[in-house]
Amino acid sequence: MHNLKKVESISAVNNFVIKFANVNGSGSASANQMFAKAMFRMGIPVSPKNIFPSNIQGLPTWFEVRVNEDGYLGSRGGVDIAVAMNPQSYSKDVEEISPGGFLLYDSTWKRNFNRDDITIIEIPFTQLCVESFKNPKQRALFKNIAYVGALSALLEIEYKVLETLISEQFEKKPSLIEPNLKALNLGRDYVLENLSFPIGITVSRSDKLENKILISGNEAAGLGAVYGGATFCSWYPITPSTSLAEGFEKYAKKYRVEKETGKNLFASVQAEDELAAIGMAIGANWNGARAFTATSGPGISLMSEFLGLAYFAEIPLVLFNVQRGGPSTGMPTRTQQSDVLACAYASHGDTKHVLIFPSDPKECFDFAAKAFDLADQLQTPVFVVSDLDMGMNDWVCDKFEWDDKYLFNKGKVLSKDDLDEMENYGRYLDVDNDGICYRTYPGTHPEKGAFFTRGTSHDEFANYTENGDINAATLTRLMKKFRTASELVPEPIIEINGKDSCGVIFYGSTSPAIHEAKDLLKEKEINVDLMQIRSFPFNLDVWEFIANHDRIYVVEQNRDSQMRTLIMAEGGISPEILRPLVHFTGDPIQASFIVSKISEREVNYKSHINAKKR
Amino acid sequence: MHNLKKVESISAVNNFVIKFANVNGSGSASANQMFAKAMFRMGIPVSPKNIFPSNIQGLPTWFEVRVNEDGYLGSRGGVDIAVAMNPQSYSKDVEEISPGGFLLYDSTWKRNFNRDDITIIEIPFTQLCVESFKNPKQRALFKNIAYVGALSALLEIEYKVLETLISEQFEKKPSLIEPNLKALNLGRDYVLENLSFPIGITVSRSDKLENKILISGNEAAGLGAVYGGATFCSWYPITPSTSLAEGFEKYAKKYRVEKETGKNLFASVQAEDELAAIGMAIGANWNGARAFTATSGPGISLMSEFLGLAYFAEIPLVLFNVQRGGPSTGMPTRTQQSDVLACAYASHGDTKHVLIFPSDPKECFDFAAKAFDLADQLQTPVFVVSDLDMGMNDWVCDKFEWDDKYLFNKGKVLSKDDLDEMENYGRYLDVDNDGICYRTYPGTHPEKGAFFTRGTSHDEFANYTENGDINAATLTRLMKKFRTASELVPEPIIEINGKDSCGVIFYGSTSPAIHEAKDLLKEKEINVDLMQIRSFPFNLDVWEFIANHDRIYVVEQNRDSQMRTLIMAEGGISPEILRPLVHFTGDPIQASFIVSKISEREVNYKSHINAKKR
Amino acid sequence: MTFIKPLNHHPKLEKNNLGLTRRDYEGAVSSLCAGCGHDSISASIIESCFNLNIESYKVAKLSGIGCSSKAPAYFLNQSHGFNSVHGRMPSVATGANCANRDLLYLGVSGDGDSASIGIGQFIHAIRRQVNMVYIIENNGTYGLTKGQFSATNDLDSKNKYGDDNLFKPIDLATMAIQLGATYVARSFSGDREQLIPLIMGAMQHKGFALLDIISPCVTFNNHAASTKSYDYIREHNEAVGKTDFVPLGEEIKTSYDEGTSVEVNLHDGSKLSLEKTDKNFDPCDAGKSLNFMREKEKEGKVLTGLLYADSTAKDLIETLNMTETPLNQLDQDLICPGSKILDLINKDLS
Amino acid sequence: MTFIKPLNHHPKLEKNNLGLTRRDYEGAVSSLCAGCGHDSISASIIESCFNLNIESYKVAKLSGIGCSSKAPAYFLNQSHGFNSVHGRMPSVATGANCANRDLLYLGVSGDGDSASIGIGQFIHAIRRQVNMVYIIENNGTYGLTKGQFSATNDLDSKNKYGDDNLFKPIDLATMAIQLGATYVARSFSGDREQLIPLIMGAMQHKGFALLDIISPCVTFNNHAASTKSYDYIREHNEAVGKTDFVPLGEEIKTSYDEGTSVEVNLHDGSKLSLEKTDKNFDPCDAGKSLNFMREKEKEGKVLTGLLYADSTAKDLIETLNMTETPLNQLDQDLICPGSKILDLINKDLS
Ligand SMILES: Cc1ncc(C[n+]2csc(CCOP(=O)(O)OP(=O)(O)O)c2C)c(N)n1
Ligand SMILES: Cc1ncc(C[n+]2csc(CCOP(=O)(O)OP(=O)(O)O)c2C)c(N)n1
Ligand code: SF4
Ligand code: SF4
Ligand SMILES: [Mg+2]
Ligand SMILES: [Mg+2]
Repeated sequence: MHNLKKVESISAVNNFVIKFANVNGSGSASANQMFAKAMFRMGIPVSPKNIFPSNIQGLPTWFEVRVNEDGYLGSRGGVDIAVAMNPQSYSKDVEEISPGGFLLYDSTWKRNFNRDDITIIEIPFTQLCVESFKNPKQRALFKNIAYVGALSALLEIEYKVLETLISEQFEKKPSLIEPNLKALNLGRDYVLENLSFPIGITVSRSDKLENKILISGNEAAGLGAVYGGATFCSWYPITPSTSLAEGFEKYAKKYRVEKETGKNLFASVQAEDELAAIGMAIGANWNGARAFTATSGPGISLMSEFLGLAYFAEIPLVLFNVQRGGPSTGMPTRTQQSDVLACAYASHGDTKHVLIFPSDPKECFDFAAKAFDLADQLQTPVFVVSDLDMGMNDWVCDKFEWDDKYLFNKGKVLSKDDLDEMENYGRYLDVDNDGICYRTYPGTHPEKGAFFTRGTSHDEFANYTENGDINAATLTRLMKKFRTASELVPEPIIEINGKDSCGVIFYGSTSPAIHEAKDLLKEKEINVDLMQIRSFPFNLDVWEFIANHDRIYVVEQNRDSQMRTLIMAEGGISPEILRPLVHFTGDPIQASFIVSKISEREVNYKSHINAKKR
Repeated sequence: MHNLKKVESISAVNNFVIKFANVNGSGSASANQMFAKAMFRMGIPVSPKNIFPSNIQGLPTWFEVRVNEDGYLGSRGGVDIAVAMNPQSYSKDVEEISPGGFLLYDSTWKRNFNRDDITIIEIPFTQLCVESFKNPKQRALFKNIAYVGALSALLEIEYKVLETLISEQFEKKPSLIEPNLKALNLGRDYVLENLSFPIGITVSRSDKLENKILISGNEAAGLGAVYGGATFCSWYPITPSTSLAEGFEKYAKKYRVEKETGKNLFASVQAEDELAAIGMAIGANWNGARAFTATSGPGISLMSEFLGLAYFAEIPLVLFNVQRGGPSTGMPTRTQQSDVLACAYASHGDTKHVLIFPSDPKECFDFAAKAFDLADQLQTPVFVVSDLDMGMNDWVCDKFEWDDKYLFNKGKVLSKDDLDEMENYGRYLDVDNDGICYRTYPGTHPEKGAFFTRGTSHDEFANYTENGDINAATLTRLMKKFRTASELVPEPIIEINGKDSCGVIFYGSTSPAIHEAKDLLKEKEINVDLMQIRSFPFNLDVWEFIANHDRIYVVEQNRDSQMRTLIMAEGGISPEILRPLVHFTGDPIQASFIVSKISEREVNYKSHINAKKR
Repeated sequence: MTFIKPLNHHPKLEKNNLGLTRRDYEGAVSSLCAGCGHDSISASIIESCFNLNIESYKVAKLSGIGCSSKAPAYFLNQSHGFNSVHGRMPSVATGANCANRDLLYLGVSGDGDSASIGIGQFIHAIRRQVNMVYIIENNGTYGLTKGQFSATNDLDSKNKYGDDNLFKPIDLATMAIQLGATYVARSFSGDREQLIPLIMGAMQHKGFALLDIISPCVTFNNHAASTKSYDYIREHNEAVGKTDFVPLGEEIKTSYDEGTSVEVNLHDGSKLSLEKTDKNFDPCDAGKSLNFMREKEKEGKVLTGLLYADSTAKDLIETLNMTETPLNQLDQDLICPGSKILDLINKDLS
Repeated sequence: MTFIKPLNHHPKLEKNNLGLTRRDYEGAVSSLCAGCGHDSISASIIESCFNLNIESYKVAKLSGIGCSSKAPAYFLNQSHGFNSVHGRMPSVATGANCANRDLLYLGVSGDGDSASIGIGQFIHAIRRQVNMVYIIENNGTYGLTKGQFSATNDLDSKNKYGDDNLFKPIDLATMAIQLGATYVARSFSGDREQLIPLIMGAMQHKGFALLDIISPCVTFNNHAASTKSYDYIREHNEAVGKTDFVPLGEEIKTSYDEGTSVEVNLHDGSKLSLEKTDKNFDPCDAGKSLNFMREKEKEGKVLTGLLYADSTAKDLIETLNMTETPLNQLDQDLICPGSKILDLINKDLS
């Protein structure tokens, strides 16, 4: 802290963005996570985001943490503190720091950064570690813990919290606790002994996180699948969905093993590709197990043919699509919401699929479990559509809840007894006039209820037919089923904030940015009404909200305004009402972006209206 | 002709529907085709349609021929004459005959059909053939020629025409001419000797077919690909697109073999599946050959991933989608237009593809050739979207034309000399500000112009990047390219028929039914303006037509009004203006269906307007 | 023209141990071409199920797309069937198998379905050792799409229109042995005496059982220049020996010459007994078996019979250490950990 | 930590017959992990091209998706490259090959890319005998997605986290020989002396040449319980012999003991000469070769070297009877039949 400053240093409590710049594969992840978790443990809302390359080792990678007492946890933009541990990316990292901000770097190799408007904090981490550790691996690794230690002094992070985190982390390898603490203190003590502290940015214990947890959407969804009764998972590795299948496996291995025998009450198969992954899930669902697959963009494309089969043969299926940057292989480690149309209309021919859109890990958990009920009830594929930002980053969200009285809804499945009482079973008879027919599982009844499932046109008894009218009737019934679906899927969350407000439609991981934007807009005297869409098909509430607004911004993280297209196509909504507001760089959308776009257009709108009045 | 008739027999010249009911695999196809071709040779507009099962042998199959002096050649509905050769389907076949119509059947086994409102014509075909031919195969086969002979007498088909057709058909196996003629006369003479003839329905030489040909859309498209300079075809068998690839091969084998060496100036590879088929076509196009693949619904789904690659890496590609009944395996031998959305938005992420829609075999030929220019100019996949009805049935259309001065447009490709003159080549630099950049083929220049093609995000020099702004710029440029495309694709054909008329939008094989419907509606004093859409993206004429109408019926052969969705999504068109008019049984749409739907709604509309006025 | 040999004088209404007649194992009326090999295979499947006293409703029939893949509609009416998409039956079967370990899985596919579009799934189902009977009705052609060459068609064999096949065939039986399939046989649709015991053996086998059955397509691939025609196979067929199925408890009746007889134990205690025609052949030694097949191929023979069997291998269910109860029958309280555990998890996450 | 052996004392700036140095064959700076086997393979490719005096711009580099599939960016900067989609490089290469027969096609793939999602395309590219070099950088794992087992991973080998691999490996070299690939070798990224002549031989071979190269993943599959680690391969590697590449015109210098030496002729007249370590082995006899591989596998050895070669086979271009001029260079008047012929066609159709 020995620079002359032209600009005043930023001063803030529990409100800043810190960005760790590391080398991929250098073991920084757990130190960075410890920092984020420490904020959480101190009761301060925090949102860590991993900005990583599609690479395993050696390239720049960043961990950006926003700390915000008010609970605004979308990406904010700007960097108040940079912890620059990667000389490769120094120039970019240092440039990003806001005037008045702070730079912490490994001064074992001193540098001149040509910024006199920031505070540069020099700590010779490598040198410290070389002096303190013998093992070369540890020397490299513990630099990371050391900077967390340094930050604990600079920002006044409670030491106890970090200590506990370390002992929890190494509960099963207690021999590692001591060296980690040593590394922590190495950085901490260096600050305490050599630098002035705290800096202008500090943290202070808060109480904003009661009943909150910190978890990634993928892990939450994996756990939700366990709770929802999924017994079979088939998947193929692909970023950013891999950790969802792994999450399922992790919890299943823990809570789904028969105590007496050590045998598994589930199966998880890494398939040879996405076509096989969905095929297996379809086969298992057909046979009456709750089964799912998880994938990302390219997987959706490859699964298209099978999705049409499941739609037309009416086989339940749960599919998690954790979206990444498209098109094609695109940006595998960046976030987008650009598979909405690909999912909604997946497959050739007239097809429409049920989509549900969680907006945080809590909803990932809830919707994952719910998806299995929906799929069984509707006998059709149900997509849980999330994205990389919410899927792979830890988010603060409400604690998970489970009602032990709740019974799975397996939908219309006939038992042996049911069949015994029936005269005339037809797999595709619309007995209840809701478009949903009665299934039987293979092996149910020695004489009754068997049928032949097929993707070719079929009559009400599942027999092959080339009769056009019968086939048209089937297709029409499927539309009816889709209407039934609109009554079962999660309704939107609507927030009305005033008269004559403009509407804002959003979904998924855009949620935190929107809620912050709403408050910021209010400060500018722009009131917005919010509707968080949580499903397709849209239910009545959606249409009502739209009908009640003369202008609605549809905020999406894709280029082509895909949700807007869906709304227009399905609802016959006038396009002038629905105004696209899109962001598609692959970085999470920010409140400031939304605010600038909406306020600009609202100002135009109002001057236009006023001009009219005059 | 020995029935007492309650209803008067139909009486018509050159205006009827005749339906041949046969057994699949029994060799009736060539006899039936001969009948249709005879009409054509007599100068009478004719439209034969094969209604065949997804089966090889033994099931009922039909050949429906509409003969219409006025040139209305869409499916009409109703049967005036049934040639019932398949006892399996007697009941359905006989039921279909319009009152006053005629039934011709094989009276070797006599039947009572319980219809006294039609004329039943009995000819013991089997018996006649058994008596006249020894070889059991011939006995079965020649029944078919015999009924054509019978019809020649009953309907007054010129004998000479049939004779010529037979000698043309067996030009290369002249020994077969005589037995075929014998079979023809067998049926003919039986009528001449035993029955009263002609019946009320007859044909008479006309002059309506000058400059016309009779060909299927698939064969036309295969030929178009040859003319368009395609040198590589990779495909996987699937009904109804198989005959397109086979058509290409047939003509290529004929006109694309080096005389001196006997070597092929083309290659056609039957791939192991659709993913490989499109992959090969992409590889060949990347390497500078004009290459295509042909497929149908399930193939489109399977090709989705690769389509995204071609879109994003900007590789030309021509893809023929001959649509069949969906979803899933659906109705492989029936027609629909239900892959419009699947093609337009194929693949995950933000993607949009160029589609062109031929409406008859002439356009199949023209558009096939044009597609290669478009793909090369735009460096993107171009879909030629036709369907089973137009693809597999012979249609009357204008003769093909070719301008020998016309030069292929290979788009922006740099030669060695071009590169030598350049300072700074970047594969994705938008030099001309039209969204289209300059390609180089591998092997062009020893030092310059090489680049790395990839489906991951890339900068203007084709280098991998994870910079979100750069990637967003690429995606935005692709939108610009799509706008450029809208100026290059075939414009719509617009026909304005009066003031205050309602609009009708249609495309593809719906064309004949629409033109007939238009005239029929006119008789009801309903004027309609027509717009035949021939491409996506839509060009200005499309928007202008829409803007000039307050109500437009969008006539489609799918359930979900897919073209309407596209129009709304892309143009921001108010949904009330665009009124879905859909037909999706898998049978070709009929003028009468369109007339009834439009007139009903127009009557409502007008009474509504009048009510307002009053 | 029929190629279905009359069954060995069984009166049509004979009953099996379940009191069922052969009719009870039939399916819908076939819509395949008269004389199609696939129909004969269906008849042999029916016979095998009858003989094994199988309860139809405990069988799941799965297939892809093609004439062959239609066949499951023509037998076992009381079984659930699943006619999936082209080439993807193996994955559907794998998932179904995991969901309910108690059914018998009978997959039917064609050479187009399995050797081209589906070969990846075919290979990986073998690798995973899915417990199923996998029947390939191999006619060297794409029947349903009208006679294109398939990847099992022999080099230089011709199609109906006289064109040469330009590529070497893929031998799925060889591939299966190579990949570790634990029951591999080749047979001929027209040889029901050989085929039925092989099907029965496959049904009693635990693990992946492949039956590559040459099944002539009378419409598109039964001409003189085809190597998958009835005539060609009849002439070039060379059986590894005579196979008998010996039900559980029964003794092998015939005593063969020393060295010429092998017994293959099946999962339920029944056996296949094979009287070998060649001492060098050993269906329990994959290497030898592959060599023998290669030799016979060179001689221009189509080797049929049980080519390889290993009754000791683990199937997928075992490999995945799955519970005895079929997954689709697990009660909610066994598979939903409940609120108490969720509280613990919440604690871990805060 | 580097596993790249120093090249035999070549001064860095030595020039080849084209006047090019090794630097001229380099690519972008690798972003793979330090020590990754894939980088060594890139170095060997560079060396091979340098040795063969290859003009980079006449090479097309193709790949799928994975760490291995990124590798083509790290050599031959003057070559066009195509990083396609996961597992589908073979089809892209097939099409590219048909469009321009004059380039050298170099496909690079991973074991995930080729043995799982891409195995169908892999098989059919072999079956069609596409004239290309197909390199599998085989590390038994999915590097880019962080260490899942691939289908070439050995049974009971463990991943980084200690989990057992439950399934048997697919041996792509065996499969390729079985399917009729005409040049099949296995090697090890760390053994450049063996690898370089094998790559050179593959480049001069006409037809499908497979190089299955064990290429350890230092990050995810280089631990003690892995059978694809540097240590394991070093210990279990057994070469079929020493291979030398003998350029056109040069004579084979070393004279080996009788019966231990084989020469393999390459398309352009150059040769591979192999000093065999075992008399039973014969790289020109597929059957023997397969047996030998099977034997060594049983002994727990990883057999490396040239496993099979046949320089007489037709490649796809020949099979399809294609003209000598690359299709992408045919003039319009050769490929567009023109209006006169169209008139004839119109006549036929009316
Ligand atoms: C994805 C897809 N591609 C192509 C087809 C068309 N198709 C139907 S059956 C078939 C081939 C069947 O051949 P095979 O499996 O050998 O069965 P066979 O009819 O000879 O018994 C094909 C290509 C399809 N249904 N789906
Ligand atoms: C269709 C599709 N599925 C999944 C992925 C994710 N993915 C990227 S690389 C890879 C595996 C790579 O493994 P391998 O081919 O062995 O290459 P390595 O990284 O080990 O060299 C996978 C599954 C993808 N890119 N595309
Ligand atoms: S076409 Fe061939 S495979 Fe299909 S049913 Fe007929 S004979 Fe059998
Ligand atoms: S993860 Fe493995 S395969 Fe990928 S670059 Fe690193 S060492 Fe190589
Ligand atoms: Mg077949
Ligand atoms: Mg790998």
